[in-house]
Amino acid sequence: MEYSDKVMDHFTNPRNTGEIPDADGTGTVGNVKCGDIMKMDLKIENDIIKDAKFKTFGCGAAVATSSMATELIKGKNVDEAMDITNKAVMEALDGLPPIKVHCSCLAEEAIHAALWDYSQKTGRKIKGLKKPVNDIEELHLDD
Amino acid sequence: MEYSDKVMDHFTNPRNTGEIPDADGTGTVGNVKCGDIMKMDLKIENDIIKDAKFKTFGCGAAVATSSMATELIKGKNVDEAMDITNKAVMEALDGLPPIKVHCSCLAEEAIHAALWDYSQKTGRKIKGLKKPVNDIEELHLDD
Amino acid sequence: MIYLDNAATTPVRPEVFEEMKPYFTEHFGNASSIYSIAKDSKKAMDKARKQVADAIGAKPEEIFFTGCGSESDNWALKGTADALSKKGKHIITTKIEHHAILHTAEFLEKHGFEVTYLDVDKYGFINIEELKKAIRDDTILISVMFANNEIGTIEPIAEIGKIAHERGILFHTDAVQAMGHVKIDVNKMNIDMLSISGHKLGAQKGIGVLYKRNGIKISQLIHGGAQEQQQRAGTENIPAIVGLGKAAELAVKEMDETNARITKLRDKLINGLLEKIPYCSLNGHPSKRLPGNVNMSFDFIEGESMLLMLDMKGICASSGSACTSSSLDPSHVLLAIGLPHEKAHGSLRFTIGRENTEEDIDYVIETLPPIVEKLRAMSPLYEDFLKKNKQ
Amino acid sequence: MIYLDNAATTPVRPEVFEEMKPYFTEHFGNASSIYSIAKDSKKAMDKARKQVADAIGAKPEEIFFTGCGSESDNWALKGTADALSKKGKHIITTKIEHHAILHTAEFLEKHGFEVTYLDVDKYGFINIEELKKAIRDDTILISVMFANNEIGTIEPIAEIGKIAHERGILFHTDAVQAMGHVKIDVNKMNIDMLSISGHKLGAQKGIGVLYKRNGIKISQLIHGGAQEQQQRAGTENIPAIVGLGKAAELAVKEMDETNARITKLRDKLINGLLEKIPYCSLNGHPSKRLPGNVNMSFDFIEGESMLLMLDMKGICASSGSACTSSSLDPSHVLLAIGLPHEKAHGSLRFTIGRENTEEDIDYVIETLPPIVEKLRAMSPLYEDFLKKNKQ
Ligand SMILES: Cc1ncc(COP(=O)(O)O)c(C=O)c1O
Ligand SMILES: Cc1ncc(COP(=O)(O)O)c(C=O)c1O
Repeated sequence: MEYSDKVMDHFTNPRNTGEIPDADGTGTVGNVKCGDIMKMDLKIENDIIKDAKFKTFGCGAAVATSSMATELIKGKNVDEAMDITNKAVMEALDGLPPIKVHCSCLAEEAIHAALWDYSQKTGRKIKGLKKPVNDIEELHLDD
Repeated sequence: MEYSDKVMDHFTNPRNTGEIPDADGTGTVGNVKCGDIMKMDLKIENDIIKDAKFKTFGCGAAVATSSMATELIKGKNVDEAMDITNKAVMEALDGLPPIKVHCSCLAEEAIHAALWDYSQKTGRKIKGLKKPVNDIEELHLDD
Repeated sequence: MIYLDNAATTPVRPEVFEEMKPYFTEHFGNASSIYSIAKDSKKAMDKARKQVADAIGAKPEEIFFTGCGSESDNWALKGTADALSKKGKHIITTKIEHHAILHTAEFLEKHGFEVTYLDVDKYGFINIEELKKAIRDDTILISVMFANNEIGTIEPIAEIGKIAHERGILFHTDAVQAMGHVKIDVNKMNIDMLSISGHKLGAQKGIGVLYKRNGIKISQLIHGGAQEQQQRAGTENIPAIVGLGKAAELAVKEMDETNARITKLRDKLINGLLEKIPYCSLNGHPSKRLPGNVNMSFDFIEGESMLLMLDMKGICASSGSACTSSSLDPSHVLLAIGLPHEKAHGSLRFTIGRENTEEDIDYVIETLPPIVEKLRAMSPLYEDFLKKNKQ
Repeated sequence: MIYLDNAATTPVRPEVFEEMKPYFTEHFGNASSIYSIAKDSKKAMDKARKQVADAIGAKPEEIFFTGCGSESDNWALKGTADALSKKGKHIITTKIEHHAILHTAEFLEKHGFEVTYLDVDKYGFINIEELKKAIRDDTILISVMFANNEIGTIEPIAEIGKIAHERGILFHTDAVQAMGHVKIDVNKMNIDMLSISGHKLGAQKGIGVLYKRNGIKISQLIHGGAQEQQQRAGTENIPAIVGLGKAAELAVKEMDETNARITKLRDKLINGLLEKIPYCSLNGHPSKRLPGNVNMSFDFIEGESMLLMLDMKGICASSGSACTSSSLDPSHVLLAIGLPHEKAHGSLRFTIGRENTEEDIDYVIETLPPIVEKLRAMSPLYEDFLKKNKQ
């Protein structure tokens, strides 16, 4: 496994872990079968993403992409947040090993899920945002 | 190839190589396809094998078995010569590697071929001796 | 650096490397040649063959050197299938085999063979009654691994061998993980074929053995020259063979002592972690497991993350998470013993070797709990669990 | 000790062994693991893969490490046959291939494939027109060796590759003897698959390579773990791989210089023996042969006898006589170039390597004639010949 220094940095010192109790948007994506679950909370004021926090169950890349995604999203307005694609996250991390690319997709999905939640709650339409297929209401663990 | 010291001795210093110009019995066995040809000359006086000489085209074991066979046969009478079987030659050489056993058979056949020739020429019947299938009148080389 | 991944591979033992050294640059003769320097190679190889044979109660001519443990497994299965396909096309194996068996079995399925993959219980044991039921008139081979590479479970090999032989069926066992760590007697255990890999017991990578009982004829896998009694072609890898012979001899000679020591370390590690870390559990059987194997699941967190953090603290281990496989599924072995996916993803394997000390174990017991804690603090699963527990 | 059997095997070059050494006991990590010590292994392997790729003009991802040259040959043939059997069941090869090809082809014949074995001329060359004629609509593979291991003949590989590609047929070449001695460019020569064996060029025994052009899909031979891009299972033999990389690099770097020197020694030996010994002849082509290969027939006498006597004088060579094979037939290669049996039995092969000197050659030229004389003196064939000549 060849992780870039950036990935290792964000894995070792993940930014913005935790929860936002009064989050304006929250999304959880992934599934336990594949071993990755990301939950993202957003605090949004005046259309600006003031804060973002995540919790992630997953590998080093999953943690690092979550961390980077929250860093990238903070300070953006809601529409700009849509620019934070999996590609953008990957580039910001100086790349990912091929079999870890799906983690960056998950980070994008987590953003979308949180924005969708915000959009549902506030009625604020976000261009290009679709209902995320992967959003999970509850963590469906195997028993 | 694990040859015994005896085999190596008889290969390095083969006894009784050469021809007997006025041989009383001569036999040549083997074939070039298999890479072994043995020619054996016997000098027989009063039913006693006074001298034996050989020429051999073949591997180390072929040379050593020819050499040992001539040693064993000298001094024997014609009937006793039939006791010099491939097994006797092999034992006298402290054994042969499995894939070389056929060389000792060739030595036995060479003895039989020479004795058959003697028997044909003199009318002396030799108990247990059959016309050797392998005797070759002329060396049939591939062209 | 604390190396606790001895089931993945071991260093070549210094004593073993010493034995190997002359055969690289000096006594390099091709063992098939007739000149005298080749005899050195031949003799060294004969000695190694005997050392390996002695280690498992076999005869030297029943030992065939191969290019790795995977090749031995492939040969046993494909060779038997090809040789006995007229007799039958049914093979029995288990769900917890190494991929060298499983993927080979799947290949054979594509070529008209039927394979029964036996289930295992929560410890990883096959069920003998199920095995008996699975046997059909056209069953040509039973292949059950001696000890599992992930959870260390030691299967009831002698019993399986007995059943196979009562029914006139060939019995192969992948002993790659067992060799050198568990007593093996191919005769008492009714084993017809057995796979070994050098690098799991202090010999080189890229050398394996297939033990094949006298009289058993299977098709060749590697055709060519007349090496290995004309049954496995390829110029013999003398240094690696010499090393494997030595390693096998040493392993068996030292087995009782080494196992006693390593078992103690293993149990100390298991108990230390169970004690210090909540929500974790042992995978595999508490005692019927390889002396050096520790496999545990840590709830709510994922294996690779733990590995990376352990690595930063100088500890090498491995996990049953899917992180390095291109399928995203976690270990098929952990799923087969009934673990839910998230527990399978959250597993770690520590495999203790000859060189590990009690200090190593203490260090792991001390180092892992804060790692687990840190990862749980950022786990949505743990958050969820805590919330539900509060309710 | 004068070693003149470098086509059988070579010593590991000291420079190569030096590179290998750290990977036995120190950097022993399993290349598939995620912790940092495994990265050493991974990096070393990547470097070696590139070294091998560069040596033949390939890309690193087209290099697959195997357990020996024979495995590479088996994989190329069986893997292609299995993958393309729906497309066709006809394979073309030659009568002078190594047994790793021939016996594999025979195995495939038993499994429903048809194989055309091309004849060769007196030098060992295949006939291009015959090749063209042999191609059928259901031909899936052409496998022609790059250079012959017995008589050193170098086949017109680029031309064969061109024809294969014009007809859309895969082209494999066994380059075990050519690698490091002849310039190879897989692209210019239209080679799709190519076999290499480490121990023929100063690396370890038990390591091989199959070069496989990007995009070509053949079935796996060794199933199991995900190593080698999931196409060849088995824990990677890092030290041997590192050594092969180094050996390949060195061989190519030094090729011009080494070949010039060795070719001179070769021609000196050929001419010296032809001059000194009556009734002997060169086998193979005088110039289109491997730089180090000398193969000659000595009439009226047999190869093993010569070898034993050479060995006593400290010279290691080999022969095409049947002495060590369990069939009693002499070399199939010598028969294929039209030698009568007794000449085939009476052949010697000297293969000159990097370490041989002019003194070695002088010594052979001096030592062999009396041996030939001694053996002829006791040969019934020579006696017969002399008698007939007198008449
Ligand atoms: C032409 C050729 N092909 C294949 C092989 C087989 O190589 P290995 O001994 O590494 O299996 C050899 C040498 O033995 C050879 O000379
Ligand atoms: C149980 C088992 N079988 C087979 C193998 C394959 O051995 P090798 O890597 O030598 O091919 C391994 C190890 O990788 C193993 O643990």
